[in-house]
Amino acid sequence: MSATVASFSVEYHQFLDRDGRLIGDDIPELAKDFEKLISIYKLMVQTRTFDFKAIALQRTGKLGTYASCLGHEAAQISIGSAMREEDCFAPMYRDYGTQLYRGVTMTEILLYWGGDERGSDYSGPRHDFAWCVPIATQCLHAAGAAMVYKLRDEKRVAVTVVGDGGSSKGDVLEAINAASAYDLPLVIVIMNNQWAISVPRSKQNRAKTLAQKGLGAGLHSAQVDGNDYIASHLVMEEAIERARNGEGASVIEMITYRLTDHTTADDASRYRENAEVEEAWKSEPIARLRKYLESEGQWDDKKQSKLEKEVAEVIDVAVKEYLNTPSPGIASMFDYMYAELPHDLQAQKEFALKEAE
Amino acid sequence: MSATVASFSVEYHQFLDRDGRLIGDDIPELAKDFEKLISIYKLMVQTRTFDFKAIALQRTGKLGTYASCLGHEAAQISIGSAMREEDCFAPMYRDYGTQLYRGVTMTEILLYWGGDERGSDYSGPRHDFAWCVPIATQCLHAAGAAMVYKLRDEKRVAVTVVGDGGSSKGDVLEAINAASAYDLPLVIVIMNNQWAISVPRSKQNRAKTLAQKGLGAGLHSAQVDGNDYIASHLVMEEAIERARNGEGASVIEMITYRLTDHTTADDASRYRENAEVEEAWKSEPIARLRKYLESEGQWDDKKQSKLEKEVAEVIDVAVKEYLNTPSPGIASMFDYMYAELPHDLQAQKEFALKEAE
Amino acid sequence: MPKVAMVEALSLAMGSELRADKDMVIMGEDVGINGGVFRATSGLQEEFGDLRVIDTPLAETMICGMAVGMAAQGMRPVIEAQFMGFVYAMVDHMISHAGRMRHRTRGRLSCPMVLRMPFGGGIHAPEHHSESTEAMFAHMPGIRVVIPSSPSRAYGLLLASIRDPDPVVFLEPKRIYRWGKEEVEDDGEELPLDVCFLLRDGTDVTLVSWGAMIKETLEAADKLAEQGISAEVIDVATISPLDMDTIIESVEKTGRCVIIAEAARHCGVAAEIAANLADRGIYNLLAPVKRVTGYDTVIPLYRMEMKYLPSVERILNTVKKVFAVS
Amino acid sequence: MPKVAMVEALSLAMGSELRADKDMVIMGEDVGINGGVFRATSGLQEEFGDLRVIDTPLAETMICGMAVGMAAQGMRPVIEAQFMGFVYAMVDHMISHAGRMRHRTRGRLSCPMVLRMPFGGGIHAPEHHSESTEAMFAHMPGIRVVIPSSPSRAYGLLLASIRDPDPVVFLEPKRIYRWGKEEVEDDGEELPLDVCFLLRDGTDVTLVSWGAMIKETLEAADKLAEQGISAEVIDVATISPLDMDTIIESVEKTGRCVIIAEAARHCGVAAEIAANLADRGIYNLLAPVKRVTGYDTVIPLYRMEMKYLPSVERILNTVKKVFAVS
Ligand SMILES: Cc1ncc(C[n+]2csc(CCOP(=O)(O)OP(=O)(O)O)c2C)c(N)n1
Ligand SMILES: Cc1ncc(C[n+]2csc(CCOP(=O)(O)OP(=O)(O)O)c2C)c(N)n1
Ligand SMILES: [Mg+2]
Ligand SMILES: [Mg+2]
Repeated sequence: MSATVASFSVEYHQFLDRDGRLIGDDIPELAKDFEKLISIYKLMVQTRTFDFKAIALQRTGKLGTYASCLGHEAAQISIGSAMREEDCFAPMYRDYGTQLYRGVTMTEILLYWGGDERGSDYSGPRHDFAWCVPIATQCLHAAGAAMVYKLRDEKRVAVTVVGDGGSSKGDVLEAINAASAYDLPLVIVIMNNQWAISVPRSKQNRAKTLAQKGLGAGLHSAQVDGNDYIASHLVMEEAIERARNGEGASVIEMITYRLTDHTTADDASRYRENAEVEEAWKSEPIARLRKYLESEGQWDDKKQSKLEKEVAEVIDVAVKEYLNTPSPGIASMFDYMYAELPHDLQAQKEFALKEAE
Repeated sequence: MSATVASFSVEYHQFLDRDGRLIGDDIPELAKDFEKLISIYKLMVQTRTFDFKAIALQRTGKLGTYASCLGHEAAQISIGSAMREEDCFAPMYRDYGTQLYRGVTMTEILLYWGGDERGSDYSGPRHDFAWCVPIATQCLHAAGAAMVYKLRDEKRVAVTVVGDGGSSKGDVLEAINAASAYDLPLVIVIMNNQWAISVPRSKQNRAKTLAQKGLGAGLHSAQVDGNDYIASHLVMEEAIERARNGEGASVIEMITYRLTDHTTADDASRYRENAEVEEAWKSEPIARLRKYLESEGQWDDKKQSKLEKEVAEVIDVAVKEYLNTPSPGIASMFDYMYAELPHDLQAQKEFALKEAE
Repeated sequence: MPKVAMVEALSLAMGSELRADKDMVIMGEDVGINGGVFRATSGLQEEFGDLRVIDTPLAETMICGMAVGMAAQGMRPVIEAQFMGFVYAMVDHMISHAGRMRHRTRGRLSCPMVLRMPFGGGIHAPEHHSESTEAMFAHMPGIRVVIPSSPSRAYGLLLASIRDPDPVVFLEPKRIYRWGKEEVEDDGEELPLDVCFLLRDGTDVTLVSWGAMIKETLEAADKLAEQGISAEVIDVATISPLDMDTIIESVEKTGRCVIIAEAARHCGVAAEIAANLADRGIYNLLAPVKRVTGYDTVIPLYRMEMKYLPSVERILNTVKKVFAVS
Repeated sequence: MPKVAMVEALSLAMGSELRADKDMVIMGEDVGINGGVFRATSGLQEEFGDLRVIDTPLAETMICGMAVGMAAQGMRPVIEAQFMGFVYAMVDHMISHAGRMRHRTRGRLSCPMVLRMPFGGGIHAPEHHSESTEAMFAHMPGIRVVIPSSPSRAYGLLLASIRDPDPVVFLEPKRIYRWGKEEVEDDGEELPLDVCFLLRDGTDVTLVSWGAMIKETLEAADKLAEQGISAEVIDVATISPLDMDTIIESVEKTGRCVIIAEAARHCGVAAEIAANLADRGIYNLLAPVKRVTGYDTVIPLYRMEMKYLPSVERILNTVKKVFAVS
């Protein structure tokens, strides 16, 4: 005797095709909220312009290794725009779009990659987690944050992002399992940009989707075109509001593409075809949203020039602030290790200060 | 626009109901292979009798902490009987049924729990892994073994077992993912005996099945009544042959029940209701198979008495051999650390030997 | 006042702080209705409910990673690894996050959590249940490592650990969980997390130890007294930060030091103490600094484990050596 | 013969052994077409194919756990952690299985694997890319820990590590990956895994170090020579097992020892060396044994990291101290 005891499916969501045309019959309200879409578009342009600037700084020796977010702008900003300030964000290392939306400053981003811990002392939501380099570990921190909100009966949601590569790590899967076990207000975004440094998505596993990892623990799981801001925002909004209303955690796979090297220390031409990258450019999120706004008569070249000028100016201010930030000083190595410096570190601090004299 | 991009289901399999009656229309050949079923039944009885003996030895101070396999006999032996000798078994700590089938001796089991490493120097398949106490880690060793067979193009399969509790650990999920990524000849059995020490299955997560963890990486995933030897063997056989034939890895959830304390160091009455245990006894695997064999005219009380006598005798021999095994000796602490003892350990060994004089 | 064992004192401390601080929660495998496999959390779920004393899925990385997240969001998780042999899946989150959270964010976020676990051998336990790898944690910046050796020190040190604003690894010597009962007043008084405890005054040799080996060390000191040798006994108690001043002061007086530790010798905590003596204490030394430790082997299964663990005799033989040479 | 850098020497060694031993495979993140993020496996997948040089999913526990399983079934996996900061998810399998497989099964199964990784700071890398936690591995029984400090030692030690029948953690000082080029003959000759290397003869003070700090240590020795102080320089190379005989022999001659290590001080490998001197070497010491190490803090992000790492000046200042006191 055999009987089906459980069945599942994963849905894929998209509203804007790669040429910026609305597809499908059910046109969401957001597609007509041009004020919102324009402000999002502006942030997307700012994010990308900042990204180029950061790479330029690195190339001229003014910044350390930097992980670009080129191509991820829609996906990242959709996460920001679907969250509330009191929600908690646990980022990976290239989530500037989300972070800029939430209030982290460009200066802070530069400080971090410029080798200065003060970058992680965000002016953005003070409870958000810092950039997380050990892949996937942030997912469990987010689960912990969600646990706090649940235990305290606060209507807050924790949101975290992990890559297609990172989705293979046990931490993600344990976070998914914890979300199920404790019914946590948690949304785990798998940012599938097709590459984990030189390892393509297809080598992480042979499953059709990465979203289905959520099904393993019975979570709501969906896939979305991450280069379509409208679809991404709506899918994220739904997942976050489910979590907020006690309807459970979600795993959202956003399909996007890493349009440049993994970091400035990488050379992607060693391992992937130019043709693939060129093809991917045709789906990139900013042109797509611009085309849509233009087709709706909401955007034009003049507005674009004005925006570019404004953006260049704010970035300029941020870069100056970064470059003018004085050294953190020797004592800073010691002062934040503990709330109160233990005797052994006190002695080492004195030694270090004396040595520096 | 939304579209379904992937769908899945989990099937549950059972042939013998808890009263030993065949259910369903498709009666498998195995149900009529009485020679085989009787030999399996005998091993089930031996396994259980041995288990009781081990507990008695522990209670009288002749054995250390011991993890009973009471209630798991059908499930465990079905794994053994579906495997070939050249396949590789990576057990957890209570998998004696599988191991006895494969040739590990009762003396070896007693030596291990009697605090003697020589117990893990199996006479059974020499390539099988040792008992594994750090929960779930064995799943990755099995994945490694499967990788070797795949790389060497050998038609061998690695099989591993992990508990319902253990299925929450990242190692299992990474092994599932690896099996998918490399298309490994691997079968992961989740032995769902409803409890992880004091933690019930329901606290591991809220998913309907544990089998569906395999779906997360696109593996074949099924659930089976683990107290039904016939169903368990067939499900395992199918999964193992799939793996052997390059058709992919599987996750099999076997539903069973831990009928006694977690180990002799545990007291299950602290945390679970007697009524639940009594109910579980009604589904236990040995009485079930016996009833079936009896109903088919293949077994009777006389055969049972004879079996019990035989079994008592072989166990007696094993226990004597165990109790008469001399101390491994001081040198044994050092001699197996490395193929060749490094200078520092050589010095420590000499020190220890001198101290013992 | 009735005398209590260490494991009960730990339970008292956790109960006391659960009562005092609504942000404290306990999480771990079997910590709830079962009260932990050694009963250290016995009765706590009954008193405080399952939102304060929380059973977890079987996933150590999850437990530790979530605790980091919870601590950073303002709670005080006290998590348990069921045995030290199962803590290794927590190492990543301890070293990469718990010990770095405050430093990384310039104090914006912090990580006030406690990771408790029973450790050490000598209870005839199965494989992986007898580990002593405290050195691994002692080497991690940003983390305190605390080891009690009596019921009252267990009580006061655990309270201080829970209240400490930074992460603490709290190692419980399970071999003496039920040894050396004492009257322990449940008064909420904590003990300092940065000093050694002088357990016995002496003038001829300093014996330094921690955890369960304190038992054999005190016994050895008794035996030495019978032989006319006056041993000072120091319980290190907090192996990070390590209070070397007290140890060096003692060696200034005695001129001799033997360090007793259950862990494997190579790169263990005993080495750190000896290294400090080779530097700051060198002019006071009348004899080599000796270590009595476990061997650099896996701790064997229980038939041989007592041959692995330092015995009173091994300590006495070593002390004899530091007197032979002067 | 053209001169090669350490990272190229490593590549030569791996290529040589892949050629010689069909059981050897390389596994890790980006080790294939990308040749590893430092190019240590550059060209190997091209030569040996993707069944010998295997890219993995991004999952360190998986890589290590599978390697244990593969080694136990007769292959010789050489796995890579991309940086030491990402090795912690491998710790469980290393300590619980790799180091215990042979012991646990009385030699029935063994674990001939190598875990390679770049370690150490000083290359202006992001967070978690500058770790030096070799002490964690050195404390694990059953595991050898090897650290080269020149291209030729890298070649010979890596070959020996791959061929060794037991697990080896092979730590590559990435700061000197491309420093100190040498002629390295690709002759398949291995170096021993249990001896120190004497890099410079001296009579007045013994400088002991390993990994990238060898660079500053040798520079310091040059400077000391200018000041009329003759420093002997020892590269420990295999921190487990540790060849103390060579070090003690040197200190018998010089009477002074300074140990230089990049890692945090507390419970680091430098402590083990000093502890041995406090025991076996004590009667030869004319001065305190000093350690020059990183601080017991997180290694800071790159703006401050050179203030964290021991400098030539810090070494010289310390050596000055061991002469001031005699
Ligand atoms: C645990 C861990 N292992 C390895 C690395 C090195 N590393 C940094 S990014 C990266 C690839 C990540 O790929 P993915 O998860 O897809 O994220 P993406 O970079 O594409 O956004 C690797 C291997 C790391 N940071 N952490
Ligand atoms: C990594 C790890 N954590 C904790 C333990 C302690 N422990 C031993 S058995 C067990 C419960 C296991 O439950 P399950 O996986 O369901 O297997 P079962 O014992 O029921 O067969 C626990 C927590 C362990 N051995 N390993
Ligand atoms: Mg990616
Ligand atoms: Mg179970």
